[in-house]
Amino acid sequence: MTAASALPQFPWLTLLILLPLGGALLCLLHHRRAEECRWLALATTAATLGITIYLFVCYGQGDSGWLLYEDAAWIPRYGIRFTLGLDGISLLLVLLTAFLQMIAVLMSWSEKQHVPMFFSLLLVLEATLMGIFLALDLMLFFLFWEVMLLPMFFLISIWGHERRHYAAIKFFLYTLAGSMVMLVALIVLYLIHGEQTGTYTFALAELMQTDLSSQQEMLLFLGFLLAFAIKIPLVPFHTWLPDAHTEAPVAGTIDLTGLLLKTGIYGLIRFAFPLFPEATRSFLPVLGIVALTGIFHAAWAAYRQDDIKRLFAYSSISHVGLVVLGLAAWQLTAWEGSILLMLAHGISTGALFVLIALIRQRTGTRNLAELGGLWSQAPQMAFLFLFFSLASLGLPGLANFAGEILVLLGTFQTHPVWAAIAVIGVVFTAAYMLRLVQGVVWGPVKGRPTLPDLTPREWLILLPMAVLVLWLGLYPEPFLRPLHGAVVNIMAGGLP
Amino acid sequence: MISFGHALAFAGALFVLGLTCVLLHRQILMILIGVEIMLNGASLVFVAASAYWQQVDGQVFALLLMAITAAEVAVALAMVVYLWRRKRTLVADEFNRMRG
Amino acid sequence: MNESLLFLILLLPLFCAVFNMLFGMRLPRLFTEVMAVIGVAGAFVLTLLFWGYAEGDGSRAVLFTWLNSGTLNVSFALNFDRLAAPMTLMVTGVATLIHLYAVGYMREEDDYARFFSLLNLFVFAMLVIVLADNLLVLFLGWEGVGFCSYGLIGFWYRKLENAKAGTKAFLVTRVGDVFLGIAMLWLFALTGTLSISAINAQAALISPGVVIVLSLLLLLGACGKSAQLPLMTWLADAMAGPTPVSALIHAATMVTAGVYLLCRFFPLVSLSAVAMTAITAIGALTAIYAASCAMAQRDIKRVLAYSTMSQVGYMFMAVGAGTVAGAMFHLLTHAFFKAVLFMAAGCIIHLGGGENNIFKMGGLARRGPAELFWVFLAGAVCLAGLPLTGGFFSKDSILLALYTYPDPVYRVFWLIGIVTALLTSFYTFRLVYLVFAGEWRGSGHPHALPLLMRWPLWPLALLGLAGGMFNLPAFLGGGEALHHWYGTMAGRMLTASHDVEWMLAGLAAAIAVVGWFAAHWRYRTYQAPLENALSRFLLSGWQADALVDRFFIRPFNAMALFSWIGCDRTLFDGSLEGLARTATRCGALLLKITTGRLTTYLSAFAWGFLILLGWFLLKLVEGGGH
Amino acid sequence: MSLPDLLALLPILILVFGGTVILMAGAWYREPLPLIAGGIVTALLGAVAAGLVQPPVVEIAGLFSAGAYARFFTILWSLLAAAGLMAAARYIIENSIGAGEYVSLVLYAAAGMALLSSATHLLALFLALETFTLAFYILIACNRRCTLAAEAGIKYLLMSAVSTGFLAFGIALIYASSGTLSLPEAVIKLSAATGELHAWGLLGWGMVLIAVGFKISLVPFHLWTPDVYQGTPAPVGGLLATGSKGAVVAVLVGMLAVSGPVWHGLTDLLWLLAALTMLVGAFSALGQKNLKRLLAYSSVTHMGTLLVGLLCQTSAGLTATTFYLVIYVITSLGAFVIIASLADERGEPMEFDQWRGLGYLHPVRCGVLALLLLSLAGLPATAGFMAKFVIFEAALQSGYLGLVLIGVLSSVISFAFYLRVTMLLFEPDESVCRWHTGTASEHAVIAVCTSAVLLLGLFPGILFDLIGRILP
Repeated sequence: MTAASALPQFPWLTLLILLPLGGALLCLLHHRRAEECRWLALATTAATLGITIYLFVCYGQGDSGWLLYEDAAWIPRYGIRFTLGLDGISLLLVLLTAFLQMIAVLMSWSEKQHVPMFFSLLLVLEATLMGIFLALDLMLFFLFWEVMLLPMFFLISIWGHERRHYAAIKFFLYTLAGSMVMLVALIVLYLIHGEQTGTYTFALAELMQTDLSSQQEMLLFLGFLLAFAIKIPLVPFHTWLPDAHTEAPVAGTIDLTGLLLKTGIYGLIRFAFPLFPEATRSFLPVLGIVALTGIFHAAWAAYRQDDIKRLFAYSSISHVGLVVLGLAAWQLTAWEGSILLMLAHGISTGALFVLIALIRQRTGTRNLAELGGLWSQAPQMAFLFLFFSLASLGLPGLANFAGEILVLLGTFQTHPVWAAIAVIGVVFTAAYMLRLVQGVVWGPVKGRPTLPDLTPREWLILLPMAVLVLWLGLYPEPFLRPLHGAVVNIMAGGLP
Repeated sequence: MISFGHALAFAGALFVLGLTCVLLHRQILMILIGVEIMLNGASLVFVAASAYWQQVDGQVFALLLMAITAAEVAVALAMVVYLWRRKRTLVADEFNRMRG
Repeated sequence: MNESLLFLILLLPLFCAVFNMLFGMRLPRLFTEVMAVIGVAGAFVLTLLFWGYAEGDGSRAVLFTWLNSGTLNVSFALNFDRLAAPMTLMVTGVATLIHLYAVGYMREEDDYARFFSLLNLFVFAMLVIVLADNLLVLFLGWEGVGFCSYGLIGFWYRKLENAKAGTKAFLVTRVGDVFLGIAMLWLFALTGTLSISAINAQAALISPGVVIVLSLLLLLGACGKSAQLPLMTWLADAMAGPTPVSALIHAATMVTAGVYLLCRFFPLVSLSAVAMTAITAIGALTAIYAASCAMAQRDIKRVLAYSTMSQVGYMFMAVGAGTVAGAMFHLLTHAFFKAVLFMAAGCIIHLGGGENNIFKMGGLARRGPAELFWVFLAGAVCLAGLPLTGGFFSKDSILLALYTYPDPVYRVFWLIGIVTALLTSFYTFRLVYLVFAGEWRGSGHPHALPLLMRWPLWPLALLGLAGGMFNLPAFLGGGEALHHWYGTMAGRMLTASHDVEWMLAGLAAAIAVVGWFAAHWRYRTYQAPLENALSRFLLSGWQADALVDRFFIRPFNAMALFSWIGCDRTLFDGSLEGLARTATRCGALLLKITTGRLTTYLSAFAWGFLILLGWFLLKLVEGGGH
Repeated sequence: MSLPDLLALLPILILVFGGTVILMAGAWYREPLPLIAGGIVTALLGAVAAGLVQPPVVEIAGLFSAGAYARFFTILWSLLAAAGLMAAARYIIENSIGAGEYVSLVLYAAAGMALLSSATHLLALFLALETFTLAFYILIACNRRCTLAAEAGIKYLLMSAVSTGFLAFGIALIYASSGTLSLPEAVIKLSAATGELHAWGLLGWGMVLIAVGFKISLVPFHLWTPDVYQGTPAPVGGLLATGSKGAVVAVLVGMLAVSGPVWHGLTDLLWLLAALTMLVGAFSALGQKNLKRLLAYSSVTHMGTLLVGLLCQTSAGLTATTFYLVIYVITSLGAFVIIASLADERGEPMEFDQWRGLGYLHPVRCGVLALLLLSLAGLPATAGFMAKFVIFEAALQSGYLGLVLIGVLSSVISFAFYLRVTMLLFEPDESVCRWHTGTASEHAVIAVCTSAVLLLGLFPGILFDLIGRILP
């Protein structure tokens, strides 16, 4: 594993983590002046986005190997090092994080309750997410993995809606239980590696060299998989997601769908698969079938939802099921499709949640029965709602379709039956999305005849997302290029 | 000469007696007396052991044990007086305002 | 002009659609309407200009790479060849006339920007299907068309039934798209490419069994879009949309996309006899089914919708009988006279003040403008297939193809074709008599017809009547121009002895006349709609909707409820909350031990001592053991 | 007691004589502040002495060791005493408790703890243990106005009297079976001896274990903990929760460090105790409605985890236990001092509905309390996680997978009830009333504790090297 470049270059990655943390600290210090906190948070997220775009522009050529690599000793006694690495996959996810975080800040502009604390928590969340997508030392990854839960927990429990306490505690404990099991598996792996090679370290590269008996490897793999399965979420472990979604404030929901689900999948790609190659190979069929049931189960459950936020929670589970199906197919196109779909889903569902929040602010309700006739009340908002619903429906030419078709084409090469069944899933997705659109946009006007349409600030939020959805749908090439090198390496079991 | 086993058995019996006295009685004073008996049992074992091993450590320990027991009793009785003045009762179970 | 300008045909309607969508409401109404018409007329003119490029094996134009991952490398590519050119011409031509008509029809509508942008977007999507070079771009057009029809059917969204009809259309076509999607995935897995010409070239290499399944998948995909059995329930309800929409989408263009798809993949499909018979069977069954339903309809647009379904069934039979030229010939002529019929129906509804029920019309020949009657009659005559009309020649060539097909079973399909022709002419003239003959049975007084709603009908009516010239059969001295135009892609050459051809032509003509007389005998004097079980059965389209509801929608609802309440709420959540409850309950149990009384604490001490003694004795025994 | 011995005992002598001087001064000079200040200075002086003075001789009269290990803990306990006094300053003044007695008792307790940590002889162990227990008897019930304190006092007194009985009898049996009172030899003899004497020795160690079990509140003997913590005033509670438990664990770690893995006979009993303690502590804390009782049960769980560390008997295990101990001491002290700083004439905020929504009136302290509680639970980036990780790593190394899984379960449950408290703090509630703003000294102690928790959470290397050096 060669360091990207000999001369110590500017520590971009550490900056990516420390900048939001610094912003969070400043927000806390300015707790007197709420207005200032807003601008401070916006400035921090904008700066972070700027950096990620710069990294994307000058490192996005898809050459394999670490695009950026930073390493420093942290706790030498236990071989824990502060190592950060950026490759194609994490570059895209970091970009998505920075973008969605800025949207989250913009969306919480009108937040009145304890503003400094809110924005500092958001920025801490951004820092931890960056940490997860960049960490290469397993202990550093675990640290960011658990600390990520805290800001989200507070966001849900303090600024959430009616059943926020239940949802917050359920979210935290469910994910924590999984990650604790992962911690035990992590330590056992660390000890086995230490006994075999004498060097006790948590570095991903070394730990991949430990040769484990098949039974050991499967157990450890299941330990890791449990934590990631709860986070993704795969079907039996997904019941925390709808509650967390419906009760979280809009900024929290955007982060939850757009980013926290992706950390689970990223964990699978970066840590679970490379560390336990044989166990992964033998487990792929199970993963595929679980993903398939996830797609259908979530789509069917979504069809019966009345609360539109809960409906989108189930829709996220269904989309993520398709992503995991792509991974389970273990095929180059399917993998690149999965990662592209992750990106597309993050943006399209994020935009839809923004719109739901706007609708809730104006009509005061999220219940499908009380909504209707939005097109005549607020045509611009209705148009965008239709646009993003079509995107998440998988209409060709929009973001999700590009990802989905790549996943399906790739999966068909190795598992034709899975791909065929997944295509049938598309009909159910269409079923609940159209029911939603019909309930919200079309139909006779319920409630006030006209609603205040989108304000310039809201346009500033939604327009870039619409442009991105179109760009990803029609010309995803610049986003696929960084993936070519990274995906080939991971699937070959090595490390870039 | 009393064999070491007999001394131990006797001290053990003394200890168990003290323990039962502690467990059965309601009054704080009786519990304290029970504790004293247990401590005496312990010092008896010390003396017997020091005789058996022909060392003076056991006896030193027994003496210090008496000193410690005295100190403890002093503080305990002070506490008993303090409690009597406050609650006019010495039944141990009266003091159950903190529970759960 | 080089090939890449071909994209202009596509981009012009797209640009106008986006322009209307964004600035439609802010600009004066005329500007939007003009932009809309220019968008489509421009495409029409460009197609004419580029006609030369279609000769030979056509010309390909590539814009930029769309998806490039691993072995997959798909780009936005167009293929303007001999099959695509006439189709593009028809689509853009008919669309231009319908746009003009729509300007007049949607005079009072205030939400016109959305209408015209969606209409333009539809034409763009249809052109993408027609001109697509690879399956992915075709799929883009395919779903785009589905969305536009969803948007346009549910255009008057304030009435929830319209929105529901739109959703139903989108969902049923989506079911069809699933089959097309699976076929696409399979083809890519087999041939490693998505380009249609490459697939057709490698078609021979694919094993016969796979070819059959692939063709059936393509057939089901086509059925979804062309409203053939078993995915036909959405077309009747699609009439909820404005009439120009019905005219353009559900008569001329979208419903024929399925036929076009099969013609595009004809080299692949024609390899398997089983698939060909299946296509013919589906076409025949749908034709007879739709014709029978059309006889009992009361709404003028539903009659025409079922008639479209039946005529598209004919086109499927043509493809099944191996003659692409025959199918395309009927497709083109049908597009003209069905568009005329729909537009005329629009005028009739307009005159009747929005009344659709043909039993509440009548006597329009005298009440309305005379030319409306003649135009409608022209369309009706073509539809019924009276001799020398465009419809007659195109339908006759299909019947000839069925008759002369080597496989004996095609005679059965031929017979069904003849019976359907009879029913067709009957319901067509039933329509004519009920609407135009007798006295005005409706309420309200006739509105004046704006010029734009009358003028565009004539060109199409004439084209419908003179449609036969495109592909005049040999025995009448015709040059079969269309067949030669398609060349290799035209499919089987219909060779039959002259007397067989004369016999068939005579039979067809006789049937058309018989159908006319039957309608004349039945509807000369106004007869109230007969209310018996058969008519109700036919009216509801053989209870198709009820069947779909009982076998698909109700089980799906139950399944959805089970997966939400059953699995999520009780199973997963239940087990979690059960776990939490047991934890708190045994926590409370433990708290009962700390009773606050000192004696219990001391007894706990004693229990600890007992455990130690017990363990100690165990150790002693164990110690003594070894 | 030659001069070198005295020099070796210098820090403890400073504490004891300082305490006595302040006690005497207290009789004439009633003004509390100077006395408390004197007490703090003495404690700090003791810590400095322990730190700087290099004792010429390592062993003091065979009773105590003055090695690096003992000096480390002497520094820790004297700093703890200083912090305890700073935290108790306002409490003493407002409740008019005899400043002289309070300060001297705290200093004696500190001296007792330091002696216990450095004890290498059973007699020294017994004496040191008794000194600070006696000091705590009085400290717990020193506030005459508070009835709960008296109840807590009597409960603690009687329970520890019984445990002293067990301890004495245990040591007697050990002496009887091994003939020696020196700690390392007694332990080695335990594993070496066979036959009947071995049996008595085993029973002796078992009874010592019971006494230790009482002191660090292992499960069957933990029932006193919630009542005593609830009853005692927060400053004393801080000392009791950290000091008395810490010293006992320190002596066990010191003993094991010298003698090496020796507890073969007792391991399965210890395994049962550790598992039971962790689980019962966690489950009973779930249903709690009072913060101090919750802290008591959580300290029971932490002692269970410490026992897991002790059970490993490897150098990694001992380092882990020491690290965990230091972190636990700092975090618990911080938590109790925060409660003390909020106390006012209405007493201390204990019930959950007194805490609801307090985060908005006292944002900084409640934020810090939330951080400390989450560190107790084991949230990464705080020292608590590193401590738990190190213990789990040591336990897994010596193969106690079962215990680690129970540890994981108990830490998940502990997250549950800690989260409920943190959520409570920041739940908007109108009816909440403002508590005391706290004095500068309390804020200082809180600041030190929090920064230590965060610093050791992010850079635990510092403490690891220190422990590496002091453990033989």
